[in-house]
Amino acid sequence: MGLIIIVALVGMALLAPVLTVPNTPDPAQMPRDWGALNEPPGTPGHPLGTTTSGGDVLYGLIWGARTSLKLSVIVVSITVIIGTIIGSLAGFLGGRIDTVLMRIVDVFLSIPELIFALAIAAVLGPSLRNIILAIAAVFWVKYARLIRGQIIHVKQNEYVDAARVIGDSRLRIYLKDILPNSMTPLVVQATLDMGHVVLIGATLSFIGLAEAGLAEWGVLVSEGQTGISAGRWWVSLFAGGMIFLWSLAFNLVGDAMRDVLDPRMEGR
Amino acid sequence: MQVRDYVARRLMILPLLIVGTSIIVFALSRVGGSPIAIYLSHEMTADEVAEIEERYGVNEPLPVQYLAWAAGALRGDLGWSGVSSAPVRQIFPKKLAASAELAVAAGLVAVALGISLGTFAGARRDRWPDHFARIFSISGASMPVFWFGILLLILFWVILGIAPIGRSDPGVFARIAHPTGVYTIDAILAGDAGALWDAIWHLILPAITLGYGTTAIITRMMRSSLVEELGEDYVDAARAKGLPERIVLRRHARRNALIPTVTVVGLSFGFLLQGTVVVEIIFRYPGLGRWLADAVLRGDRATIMAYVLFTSVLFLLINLIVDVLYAYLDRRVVLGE
Amino acid sequence: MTALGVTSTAGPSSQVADYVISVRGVRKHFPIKEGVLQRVTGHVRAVDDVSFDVPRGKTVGLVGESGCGKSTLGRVISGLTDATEGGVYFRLSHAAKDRLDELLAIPEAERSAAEGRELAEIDRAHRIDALGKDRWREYRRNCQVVFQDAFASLNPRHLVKDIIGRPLRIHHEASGTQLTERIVDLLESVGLGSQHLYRFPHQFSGGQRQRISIARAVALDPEFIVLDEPTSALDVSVQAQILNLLHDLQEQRGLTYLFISHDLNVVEHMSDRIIVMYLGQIAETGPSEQIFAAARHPYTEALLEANPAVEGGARAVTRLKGSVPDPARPPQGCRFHTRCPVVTSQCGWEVDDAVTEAELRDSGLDGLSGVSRQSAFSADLTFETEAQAAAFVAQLQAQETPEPLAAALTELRQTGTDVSVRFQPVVPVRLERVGPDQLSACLLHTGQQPAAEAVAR
Amino acid sequence: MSATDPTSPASMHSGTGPALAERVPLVSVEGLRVHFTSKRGVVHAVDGVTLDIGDGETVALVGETGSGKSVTAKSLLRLIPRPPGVIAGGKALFRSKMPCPGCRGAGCVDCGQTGRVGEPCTACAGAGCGVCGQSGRSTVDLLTIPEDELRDIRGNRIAMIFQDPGKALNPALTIRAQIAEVFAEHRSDELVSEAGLDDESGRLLRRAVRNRGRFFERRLGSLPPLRSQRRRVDAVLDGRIVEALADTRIPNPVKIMRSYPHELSGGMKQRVMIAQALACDPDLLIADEPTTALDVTIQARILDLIGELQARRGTSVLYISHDLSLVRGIADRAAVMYAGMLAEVGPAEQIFADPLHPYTRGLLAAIPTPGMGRGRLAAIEGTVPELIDPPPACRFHTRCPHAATACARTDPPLAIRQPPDHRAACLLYDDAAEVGERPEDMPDRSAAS
Repeated sequence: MGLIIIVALVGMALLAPVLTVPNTPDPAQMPRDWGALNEPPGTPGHPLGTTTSGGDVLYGLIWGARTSLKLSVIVVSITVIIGTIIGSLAGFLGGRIDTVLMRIVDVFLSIPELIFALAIAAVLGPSLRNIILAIAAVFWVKYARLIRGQIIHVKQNEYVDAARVIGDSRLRIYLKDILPNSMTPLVVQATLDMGHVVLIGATLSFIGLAEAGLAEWGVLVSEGQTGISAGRWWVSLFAGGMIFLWSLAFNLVGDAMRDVLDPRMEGR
Repeated sequence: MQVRDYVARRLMILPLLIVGTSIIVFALSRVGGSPIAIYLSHEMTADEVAEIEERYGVNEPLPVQYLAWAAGALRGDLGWSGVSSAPVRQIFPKKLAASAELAVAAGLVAVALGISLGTFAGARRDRWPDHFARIFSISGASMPVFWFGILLLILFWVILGIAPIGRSDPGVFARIAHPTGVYTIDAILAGDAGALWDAIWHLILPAITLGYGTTAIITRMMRSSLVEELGEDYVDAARAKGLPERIVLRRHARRNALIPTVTVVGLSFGFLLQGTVVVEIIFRYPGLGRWLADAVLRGDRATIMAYVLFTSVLFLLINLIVDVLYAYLDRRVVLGE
Repeated sequence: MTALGVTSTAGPSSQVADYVISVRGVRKHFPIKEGVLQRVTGHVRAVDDVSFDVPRGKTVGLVGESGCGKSTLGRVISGLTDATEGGVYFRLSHAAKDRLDELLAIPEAERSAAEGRELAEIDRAHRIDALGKDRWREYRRNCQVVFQDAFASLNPRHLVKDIIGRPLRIHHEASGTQLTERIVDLLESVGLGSQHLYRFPHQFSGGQRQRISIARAVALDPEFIVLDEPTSALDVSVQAQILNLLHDLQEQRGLTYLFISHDLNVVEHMSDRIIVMYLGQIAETGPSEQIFAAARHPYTEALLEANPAVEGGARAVTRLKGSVPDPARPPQGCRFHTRCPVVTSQCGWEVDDAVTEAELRDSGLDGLSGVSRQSAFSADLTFETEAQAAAFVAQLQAQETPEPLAAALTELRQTGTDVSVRFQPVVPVRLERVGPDQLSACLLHTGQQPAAEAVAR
Repeated sequence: MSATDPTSPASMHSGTGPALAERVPLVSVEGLRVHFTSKRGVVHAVDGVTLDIGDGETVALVGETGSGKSVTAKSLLRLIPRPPGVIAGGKALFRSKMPCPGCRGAGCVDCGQTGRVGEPCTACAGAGCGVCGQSGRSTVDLLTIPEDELRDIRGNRIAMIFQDPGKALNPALTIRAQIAEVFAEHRSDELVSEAGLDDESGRLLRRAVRNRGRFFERRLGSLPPLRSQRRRVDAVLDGRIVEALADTRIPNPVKIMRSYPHELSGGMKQRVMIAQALACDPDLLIADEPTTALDVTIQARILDLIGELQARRGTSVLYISHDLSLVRGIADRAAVMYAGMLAEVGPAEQIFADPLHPYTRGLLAAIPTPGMGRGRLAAIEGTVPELIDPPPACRFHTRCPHAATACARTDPPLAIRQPPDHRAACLLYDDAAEVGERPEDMPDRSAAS
C-alpha cells in the first residue's frame, strides 16, 4: 500500500518533464497564466484549477513531487552519513570523545526541531537550498544518537568477542560485525524521515521560507490559504493532500519495516 | 545510581546545556548577515552605520559580544522586537499566555485521549479497534498540521460557518479584565460564563488541530508498550491468580505500559510548541507562534533569538522533569549513561 | 592440518611447554560508580586472587554458582578482558613455572634488580598482556573460546562459510578453493557438511549452532580452548552430542580445555581437574574423581549434595542457608562463612554479619540511625531509642543466633542508644594442601590459626 | 467416563463408583490438543495428552524444549495466548476439594490429616451420575467452563508458579500488593468477617477490597466511616500476607512485604511466588520449571520447600521440568513428553529404574552421572521433528535406534506395559495384529531388552 504510493509519487517526480511542459527558464517555478486567476478545477487547460497568481495547480503538484524528492533524498543522505560518522566515533571509541560528542548532541536536541530549522532557515534567507541546509543541520543529531546507542548495544554481543578471539582488527570488527548489525533501526528511521523531512520542509515553505512561486506543495497550500474564506478550497486541499500522501506512504513503509526487522517481534 | 543522585547529576548538566543552547542561538544571530541589518537603510552614510555598529557593539570580538548578549538575556533584556515595535520582554508574556493556553489545552486532550485510545487498541490487538487506532495514529503522524487546520476551517468555517477565528470576540474581550492573559482563567476570575464559553469556543478548533499529531504519537506509543507488557510473564501470573481481565489490564499491564509513554509525553511537548507556529497562522491566533512567523519573515533576529532561547530552555526543563519521573517510575531502569 | 598446527606451535617458547596456561594471582575488580560525580566508591571483586595451572592436553573444569567469577576468569584468560592484577602465562615449562613461582613469592620491594629483570623476561615471553606483537598473534591463534550462547556468538549477517573461514583468512592460512575445502573439512569434523556452507546462523538449531562455533574455534588448530558454559543453553540429548564432539576433538587434536560450567555432573564428566570457585576465589581444587569422592571443602560438599542425580540415592539433608553475598563487600575471613554449615567462631565473623542476622528478625534493626565503623570487626551502632538498641542486643543474644557468631563476639555492649559491637579480627583463609594434588581453603582441615597473626592487620 | 469407556486410561484410577470416590484423580486430562497457527501451517504443540493427577500426588511432566510440556500446563488454566494458540480438543476434568466437614480443616483421620476432602457432585450429591462421570465428585471441565467460573478456580483451587520469578512478579507493585490481590480476589468474605465487620458495611467493602469498586465507591471508601473499617480489613490482610510469607521461611516477612521485586534475590522472589501461589491453599499447584533460573544450592532449598508445603497441605503438584535428574527425587509419578505427545508415563522410580520407551532410555543415558568417568555419552542423534501437520507415526522414529517400517506410519498407543500403570507409547511392546501392521514391519523386540 505505502509502497504503491511511493512508487506513484516518485514516478511522478521523475517523469515531471514528460508529464508537463517544463516552465522556462526555471522549471521549478510554476508557470503563471495571468489570464486565468483563481480558476476552479475543470477549467480547460487547468484541470485542477489555478492559484491567486495564476499558477497551474496540476503543474505545481507534479513538480512539487520533484522538489520533495530532491529535498528528502538530499537531506536524508547527508544526515545519515554525518550521523553515522559521528555516532560511530562516539559509540565505538567511547570515553572522552563520546562524552564531548554526546553533550553537543544533547545541546542540539534541546531545541525543538521545527523551531531550530525555522530559525536557521530564517537567518539564511528564504530559498529551497537554505531549507535543505537548515533541516540537515537539525536532523543529523538524531542519527548520531541512534547509531551510537546501537553500536554500544551491538558491541556487547558475543560475536564481537568471538571476532576478537580469532584475532581480527578493531577496524574490521567495526566494519564487519558492529556497523552492519547496527544499521537496522537507522534504515527504518531514514525511511520514516523521508516523509518527515518533506513535512517539515513544507511547513517551512508554508510559513514563507521558500522562494515565492516555487513549485512546492507547502508554497501552494500557503498561496491557497488566503482564498479559503472566499470559498477557493482547491489549491490548499490538493497540495496539502499530496504532502499527506507522501508522508503517509513513507510512514506506512517504515512501520512495516520496523515490524519485520524488529527482533523483539520475532515469533509474535 | 540512586534516583536522587541521578536528579542531582541531571541538574548539574542542565546549566551546561543551557549555555550550549545559548551559544547556538547567539551563533544563529551572527550567521548570514549582520544582526543590525534591520536597523540600517540604504540612505545611511558609512559614519552613521559605524555609529550604529558602535552602539550595538557588533565591532567587538565575538566572545565579548556573546557575553554582553548573555548578560543582557540573564537580566531579562532580550532586545528590541522589530515586528512589535516594543522591547521583547514587554510583548513576550502576553504572547506566551496565549500560546500556553492553546498548548496546554491541546496537550491535556492529547494525553488523555492518546492514553485511553492506545490502551483500548493494545488490549484488542489485531482486532478492529486496533486497526482503527493504527490508521488514526499513522495518519496523525503524517498529517501536515497546517493542512489539517485548513481542512477543519474549510469544513466548519467555509461550509458550516460556525467556527470562529482569532482568540476572542472583540465585544467579549472588552467586557472583562485580563490580569493573567489566559482568557479562560480571566473569564473564570471575572465570573463571566459567557466570556468563558467564548474563550473555549475560540480554543476548540486550534486545539484539535494542534493536538492531533501529539495524540497520534501517544496513542501509538501506548499501544505498542501495552502490547509488549501484555506479553510479559507477570500478566499471565496475574491471570493465574484469578484476577478478571479488566484488573489485569488496569492494575498490571497498563501501569507498566505507562512508564515508557511518559517519555513520549515529554517529547511531544516539543511538537506542541512548534505546532503553535502554523496553527496560530491559520487561525489568526495572536500567540508566540505567529509572532515568530512574523519575525522570521521580517528578519527580526531579536525576536527569533528570544523565542528560540525561551522554548529550548522550557523544553530542557520539561525533559528533565520527564526523565526524573521516568527514573522514579521505572524501578527496573539502570540509571546512567 | 595437523602438520600446520605443528609448525604454528613451533616457537621458541613452545618447545617445553608443560603448562598451556598458568594463572598467577589474578584479580579482576569492576569499579562501582556512585553519587553525583560518579566517583568510584568501591569495587565488585569478580575474581580475587586466583592461581592455577592448566597442563597440556588436559581438561580443567571451573565450576561455581552464578556470580562466582568463573566466566570473568575465562574472559581474562582468553585475553578478552585485562586483569586488574596478576598475570596469565602462556606455555610455561615445569622449570619456568617453578622459577616464576619462586620469583613471585618474593615481595616486590625485596626483589633484587637481577630478579626483577628475570621476571620481566618471563613476562615478555609468556605473560599474555606483555607479549610482543608476534607472540600475541601466536597466542591469539592458540587460545580460542566457545561461548554459552551460540546464537549470540555468531554474527547473524554472516554465512556459515564466512564465519568459519574468517579465522583462516585473518591469519592468511588459506584462500580461494583451498579455503572452501578447509571449511568443508572443518564442518565435517563437527558433524555438519558442505550443504550447510551457504546458510545463515538462524537457519540452524541450537546444537548445530554450537557445532559451528566449535568449528570456528578449532579452525586455526589451537592448543587451548576456553569452553564457557558451552552446553548450558542446550537440551540434555543435544548436550550429550556436543560433549561427545568436544571429547572426540580433544582426542584427535590433543586439545587442552578450560571447561567452565555450573553443572557439576557435566564438569565431572569432562574434566581431569576441577576448580570450585566461590565469590571470586578458589574454594577447592583437585583431580575430579577425588573432588567427587572426597570433597574437603564444606562448599564443595554442599554443592555435591544439592546436585540432583539420576542415579537415585537419598537426597541430602544439609542445605546452605541464605544466598551468595554481595561481591562488592565480600565477607571477611573465609568468604563462605555466612552460609557454611560447619562454621566456627574463627571463620571471619564481622559487624556486617551481626547486622544481617538482626535484619532477618522482625524488628531487629528498627530505628538504626547511624553506624561508625572502626574496622570490619568493630563498629558502634546508634539507634533512635534505647528500647530499639536493647532489642538489637537481645536479638543477637537470642537463641536463634548461630552459636559461632555469638561465640565470636568479643563485645556487645549497650550504652544508652548506642551499641558497640566487636569481633575478633581474622585473616582470609588460604588454599592448603589437603591430599595428593588436592587443595582446599578451609580452616577446619588445614589447622590455620588466624587469631594471632590477625592482630598485625 | 470410566464406566462408559473401560479402555480410557483414567479408569485405572477412578474405580467404579462413589464408594471409591477418594481414589478419583484430582485432575484428569484426556486427549488434550493445543494447536498454534503459524505462517507455515498449524503447529501441533500438544497432540493428545492424557494424564491423571491424583490427590496429594506429585506428577512430573518432563520433556525437552518444544516438547509441549509448558503448553500442557498452561492450557489447564487456559493461559495459552489466543490467537495464535487454540485448544483444539480434549478435556481437563478437575474435581475440586473442600474443607473436611469432620474437622473443619484442622486435619483428622477422615481426610488423612490434610483437612480437605473431595467436594461431592452438586447434581447427584455424591451418588455418581452422568455429570460427574460416576465419580460422585463435583467435576468441571477446565477447558470449557465459563470464564468467571474459571477465575474462581485460578489462584484459588489451582495455582501456578513460573519459571523466572524475576519476570512473573510485577515490577511496579510491592510484594504486599501482589499477594494481597490473591486474598482479595478469593477470600474477601473471610477478610471482612475476620475484621469484625457486619454484612451491611461489608458488602461495599468487599467490592472495594476486590478492586471491583466503581469510581465513586472508591472515593466513598476513603471517607471517614468506611476508611477506618477499611483499615481494619487491611490489618487482617497484612496478617494473612505475613503468614503466607512466613510459611515459605522468608526471614523478616514484614520487611519483604514492603519491598519491590527488584530488591530481592532470585531465590527470595521464587519464595514470594510460592507464598502467593499457596496463599489460598490450592488443590493443585502447577510448577513450571520453578528452579531453572536458580543456582543449584538455591534450587535444592526451593524444592525442599515445595515438597514440605505440599506434604503438609496435601496439595497435588504438577511439576514441569526439562531436567530428568531433578525429577527423580521429587515426583511420585513421571510423564515423559516428546514432540507434543506422551512417550511414557509411570511411577517415577520405575521410569528411572526400568525405562521402557527408547526416548526415555536415550535421555537417561545422555545425562553424565558422577562416577561414570570420561569418555563418550550415549547421545540421541538427530533433532526434534517439526510439529507442523505431523503424519500419524511415532514422533521419535526419526531418531530411534529401534525404528522399523511400522514406526513411520502407525501412531503407537500409550498402553500399559508394566502393571499396574506404567505406560509407554512404543510399538516395541505391541502386537502387530492389534495395531494393524505386518509382523515383519514391527521393531525388533529382542534388540531392545
